[in-house]
Amino acid sequence: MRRNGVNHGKSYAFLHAIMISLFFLPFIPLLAWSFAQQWRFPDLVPTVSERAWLYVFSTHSQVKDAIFNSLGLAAVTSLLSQVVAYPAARALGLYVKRWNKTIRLLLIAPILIPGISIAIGVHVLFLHSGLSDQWLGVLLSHLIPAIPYSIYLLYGFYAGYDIGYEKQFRLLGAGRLQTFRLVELPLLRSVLSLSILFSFLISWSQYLFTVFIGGGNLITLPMLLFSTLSSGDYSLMGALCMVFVLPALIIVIFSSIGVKKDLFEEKEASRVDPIV
Amino acid sequence: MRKKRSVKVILFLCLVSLIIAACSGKDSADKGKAAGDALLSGSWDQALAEAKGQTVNWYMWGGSDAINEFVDRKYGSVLKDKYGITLHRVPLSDTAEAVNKVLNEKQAGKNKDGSVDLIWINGENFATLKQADALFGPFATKLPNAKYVDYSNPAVGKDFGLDTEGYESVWGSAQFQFVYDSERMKPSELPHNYKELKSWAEKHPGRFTYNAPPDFTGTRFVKQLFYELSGGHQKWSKPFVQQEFDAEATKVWDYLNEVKPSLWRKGETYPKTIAELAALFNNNEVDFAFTQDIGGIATDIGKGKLPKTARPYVFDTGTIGDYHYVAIPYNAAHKAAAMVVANLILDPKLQFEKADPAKGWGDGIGIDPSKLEGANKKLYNELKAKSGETAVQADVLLKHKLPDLPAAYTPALEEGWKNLVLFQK
Amino acid sequence: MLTRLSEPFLQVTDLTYQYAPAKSFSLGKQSFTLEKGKLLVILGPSGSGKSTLLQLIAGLLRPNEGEIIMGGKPIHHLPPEKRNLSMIFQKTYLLPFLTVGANVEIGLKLKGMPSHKRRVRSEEILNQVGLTGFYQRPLSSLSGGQEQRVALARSLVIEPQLLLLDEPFSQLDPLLRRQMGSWISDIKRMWEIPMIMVTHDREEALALGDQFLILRDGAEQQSGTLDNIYYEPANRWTADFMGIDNVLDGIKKGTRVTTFLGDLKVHPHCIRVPDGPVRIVLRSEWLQLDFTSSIKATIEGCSFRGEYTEVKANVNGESVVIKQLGLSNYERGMETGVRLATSNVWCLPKEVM
Amino acid sequence: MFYSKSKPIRLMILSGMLVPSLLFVAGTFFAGIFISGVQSLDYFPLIGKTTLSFRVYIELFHSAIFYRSLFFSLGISLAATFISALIAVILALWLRRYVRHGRWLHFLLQFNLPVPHVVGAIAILLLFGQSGLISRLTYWAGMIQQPSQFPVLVTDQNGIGIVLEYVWKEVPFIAVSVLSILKSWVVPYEKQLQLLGANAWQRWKLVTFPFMLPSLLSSSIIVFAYTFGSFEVPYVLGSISKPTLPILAYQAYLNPNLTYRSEAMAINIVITIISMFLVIFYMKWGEGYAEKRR
Repeated sequence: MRRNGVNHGKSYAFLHAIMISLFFLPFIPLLAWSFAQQWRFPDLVPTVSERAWLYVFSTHSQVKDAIFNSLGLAAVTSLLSQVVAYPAARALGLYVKRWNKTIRLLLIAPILIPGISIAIGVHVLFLHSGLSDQWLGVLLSHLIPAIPYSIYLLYGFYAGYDIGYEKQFRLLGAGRLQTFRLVELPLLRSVLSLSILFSFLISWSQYLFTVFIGGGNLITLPMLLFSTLSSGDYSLMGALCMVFVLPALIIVIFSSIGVKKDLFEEKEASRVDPIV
Repeated sequence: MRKKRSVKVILFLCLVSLIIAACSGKDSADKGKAAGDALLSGSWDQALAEAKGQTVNWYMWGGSDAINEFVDRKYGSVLKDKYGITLHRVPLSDTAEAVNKVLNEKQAGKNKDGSVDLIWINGENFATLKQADALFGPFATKLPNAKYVDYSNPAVGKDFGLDTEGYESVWGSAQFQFVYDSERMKPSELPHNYKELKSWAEKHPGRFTYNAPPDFTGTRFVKQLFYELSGGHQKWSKPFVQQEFDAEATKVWDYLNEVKPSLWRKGETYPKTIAELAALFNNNEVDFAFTQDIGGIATDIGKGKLPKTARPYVFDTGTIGDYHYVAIPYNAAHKAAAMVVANLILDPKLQFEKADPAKGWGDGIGIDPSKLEGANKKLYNELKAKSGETAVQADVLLKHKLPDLPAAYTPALEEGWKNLVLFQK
Repeated sequence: MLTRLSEPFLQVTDLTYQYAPAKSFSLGKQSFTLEKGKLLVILGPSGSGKSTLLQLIAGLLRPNEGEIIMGGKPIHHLPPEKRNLSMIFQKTYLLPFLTVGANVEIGLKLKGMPSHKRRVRSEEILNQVGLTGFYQRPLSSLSGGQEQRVALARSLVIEPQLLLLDEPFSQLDPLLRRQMGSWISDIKRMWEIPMIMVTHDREEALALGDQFLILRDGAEQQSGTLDNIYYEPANRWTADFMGIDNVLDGIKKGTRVTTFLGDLKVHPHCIRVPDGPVRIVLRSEWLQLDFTSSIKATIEGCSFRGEYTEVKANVNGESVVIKQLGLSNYERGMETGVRLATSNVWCLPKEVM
Repeated sequence: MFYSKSKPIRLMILSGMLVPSLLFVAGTFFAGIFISGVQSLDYFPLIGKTTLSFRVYIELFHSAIFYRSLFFSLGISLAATFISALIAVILALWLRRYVRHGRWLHFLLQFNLPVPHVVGAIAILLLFGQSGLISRLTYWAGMIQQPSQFPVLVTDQNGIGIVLEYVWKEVPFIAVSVLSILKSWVVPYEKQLQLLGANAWQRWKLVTFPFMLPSLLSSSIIVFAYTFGSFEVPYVLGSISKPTLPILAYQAYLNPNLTYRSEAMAINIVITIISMFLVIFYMKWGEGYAEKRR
């Protein structure tokens, strides 16, 4: 470990260059296309037009509805999954000793089972129970990966949680609710917000479930993106992609300035993403 | 603490819920049918009154933003302002998805309040639904604007050889055309049948490809080849016979496999959609694209999806043209409103706007010009005069128009192509 | 609250607790009483059930049987927050996102006291624990000892009727530990709060306790005053646990007992022990090296322990441990003598060993 | 939480905490898989099939296309996981030197974690396609004259485009989880070893690698499971002549011909079984280590 190496400056800059090109480069064509009128092969720069963006914001397009649907679904999904996941995670992390691992395996399995297998099976199930094509059905289907994910994150917190804080506060005269509000919630905050954000993102980027269960009645942003994909309108695709990554962008910025503790820094780091 | 019992209880509850979930929901009620019958026998005004305030879920292929925009903007606002109907367009990447959905609902016994109100449909998808008894109707001739349509013309009254019997109402017409770039190629160099196309492709390796079936135009490209190699469309207007089909189809597979090494990417893969093909053409990766728009390609040129010098043309051996329709599923929740939409889109003025590349997307009209009178007639003549070099002359198109194959051939060709061309090493 | 003097402030009767069957441990019937202004120390090795007992009193565990009466009222059915007691844990459990002041006054806040009054009370109590002017400080600026004092202040500010301490200082270094011990003594004296403290540290226990309860595997071994447990171990295990180094064989006859150290007088409380072979327990500080003594000994080794020297000597073929104040250095094999510095010895019947 | 309650009541509360989520997962997820399983055995009462048979599986296990898709999917996942893990470890080792001034680097590293895969796939398409941005740059650099001369990197036969997207997306994920271990656990052990005279390689072999292995393993299992089952990425970036297993299931399920339905369900069950193994591996290795460490 050469903490004070002489050539730090150079390799540091090099590292920067690599990381920037690795992680930002792919967004350049997306952004450029969103402002393109025509962009044929050898041209490095497109003829500029704001047509795609005008369409995105026009009152006739479905984009606005899709954004609202996606936002609404994602918000309700992320809140509901906390409501269901919180008690389960707490029980598993603090109280349930016997069968703990088996129960966790059952609860966490939907994270690692591919969406396509779940979506097809659940679609048939919902067809039979009349939940398909319903807002409720789509919501439930989004909860299928979101709840296990939240349990997974929150369980991680409770497995390392010192319940002494709660005991101490009960003895200082706090009731159950007061203990929750004054002690548990503030300690849980960073993990909880991570769980809220990521279950939001799970729902936000969900395509298969929405398309199968919703059957097209409920149009969300990913559905628009896929149908634009087949229409070959790259400009609109670029604009929709930019709209689509916006929450992700906000979250990352929020996480790197807003929260005192880095969202990804601790143990939770290994518990983020790939479902999204 | 004793957890064992609680765990057992939990697992038991889960099992129960599983069984309940698996068994529930087979209730079927046939009340929807009665309401539909009333709609068919009642007057149009009654239908209009019932439709008011309803939302129509129109499932349609969403692969063209020009179409999407026209539907949302034009139909959407007229429906809202004039009839109080909200149009909800549901984009699909394949119409089969909507067909699937209706069949799924029928299987699950959801016989009313279905989610699909209207489908943009034709060919084998219509055949599938009609044969499954999953369509509402006959409603087409009940529409006031049906007076502009000539259902006695077999090209309109029959869809892929199957009698529509009023279970679908016409919307427009289309015909397959090739698109080339007049800057890259002189008209004299163009191939005019599949035989010439093959030798052209072999002379220009990597410069030709077609979008993969089951994408609509891709299938159509293969069907035309099938006609040419089997000696014409006349002998195929009868019901599907496997042996006869197989005997002739072999030639198609041979042709396509022989031309494969000369195709773009050596035929290892194909563009998935007609839009992808257009993008390849636009980037000068291939020299041909396809279009279906009778009114020409001006719309796509205007959007920058095709070069300004792109021109359409047809093979001397002819290309397949047909009508496309809208149909209402038997369990549609908003049949009245769906009928209003089906009627509205037949309105001559809107038909002409749709056919105008500047306003619509150059789709062929679905109504019969000879049935038009007065102002409408005049508008039609104006439209006819408009078409420039970005469109093939209407009489040329008509002269080279071939009927489509009966519906049963489509899956056979698509399956055959997948197994014997695509996956063939 | 006025209680009749004859009735003790805290009365615990027949308290039992059974953990889940998988764990074999259970706390047997426990009973004791505690007067106002006294400190009861519950001593025992880890796993002896002392923490369980404390948690039962605190209300963090629900007893299977038995009752707890505090100030004349039964409290064993109440949730912890209704028992009007306070507890200090090993860890301080101060909330890291609050200031010192906010941490201290949180109990008052829970009771609904207005904020200006809270502040006055908290500053007052911070003064008393020697943390004047810390009200606004962030928690991260505190040292370990200061944190422990903040925790103490937080528990005291709600004026509990009983203060429970669960190995409160075990995470501190020895010097701070001693200091905190004297804080506790002062508070007990000034506030007259009865306290129950759990510890496995003998020295701390003996320094602070007024009353003692020694537990082993969930069962009471001995209870009583300082004198009781210091001089009069109830059995061999307690003797070991209390750090009695020398256990010698002897033959008791009446008020005398014969050992290799000679013929000794039996402690008056031990007269009831039947005659015959017994064990003599002898604290190492009651033995002294003395050249002039008639009991001859040979030095086997010695080591200096900071304040005293622990000497091992051989007397008549048996090993004994002797504590000598100050630093002394004896050669191995040196011949010397041993003198007994007590007039009588405590003996235990052989079968209880 | 419920100190003053008696045992039966506590048991009830505890069940109440667990039952909603278990019921939900059982009622949706497991019920869905159950139905897939039943339908894959050719059980369709609605169209009159009420006998169970392994017909579909037998057909499936004799289909060359199925095997090709299966091995293609497994190959893509394996390649994506391995390359991502490798790059991530190198990146993490490199990054740990800059822990002190690493705020901006961390921001960069986290940037694409929450970006949806579809967007990544489209971006790769527009970047690495034969007429994509990079191809255009090489044209201007005079290296190629027309798009077909640019190497085929997307919708290719070997799934390079798909792997590229996965690597782009998963490298930061693995790197972040490895980095958190490298920063917190390893340093004192490495110093200890250095004092014992171990050189850089020995330190890596004896301390650094074993320490990061559990978190590397668990995040790699997650990556493998995700890449194996992902539908969106191969849908955008895959060649139509080389479908992955999920794409095959999707196409079969969407076929209006119901005979394909049971095929879709059977593929589904194959995917589920393979993934279930991954879940078990994860619980066994990934989590086990994490708990021991705690």
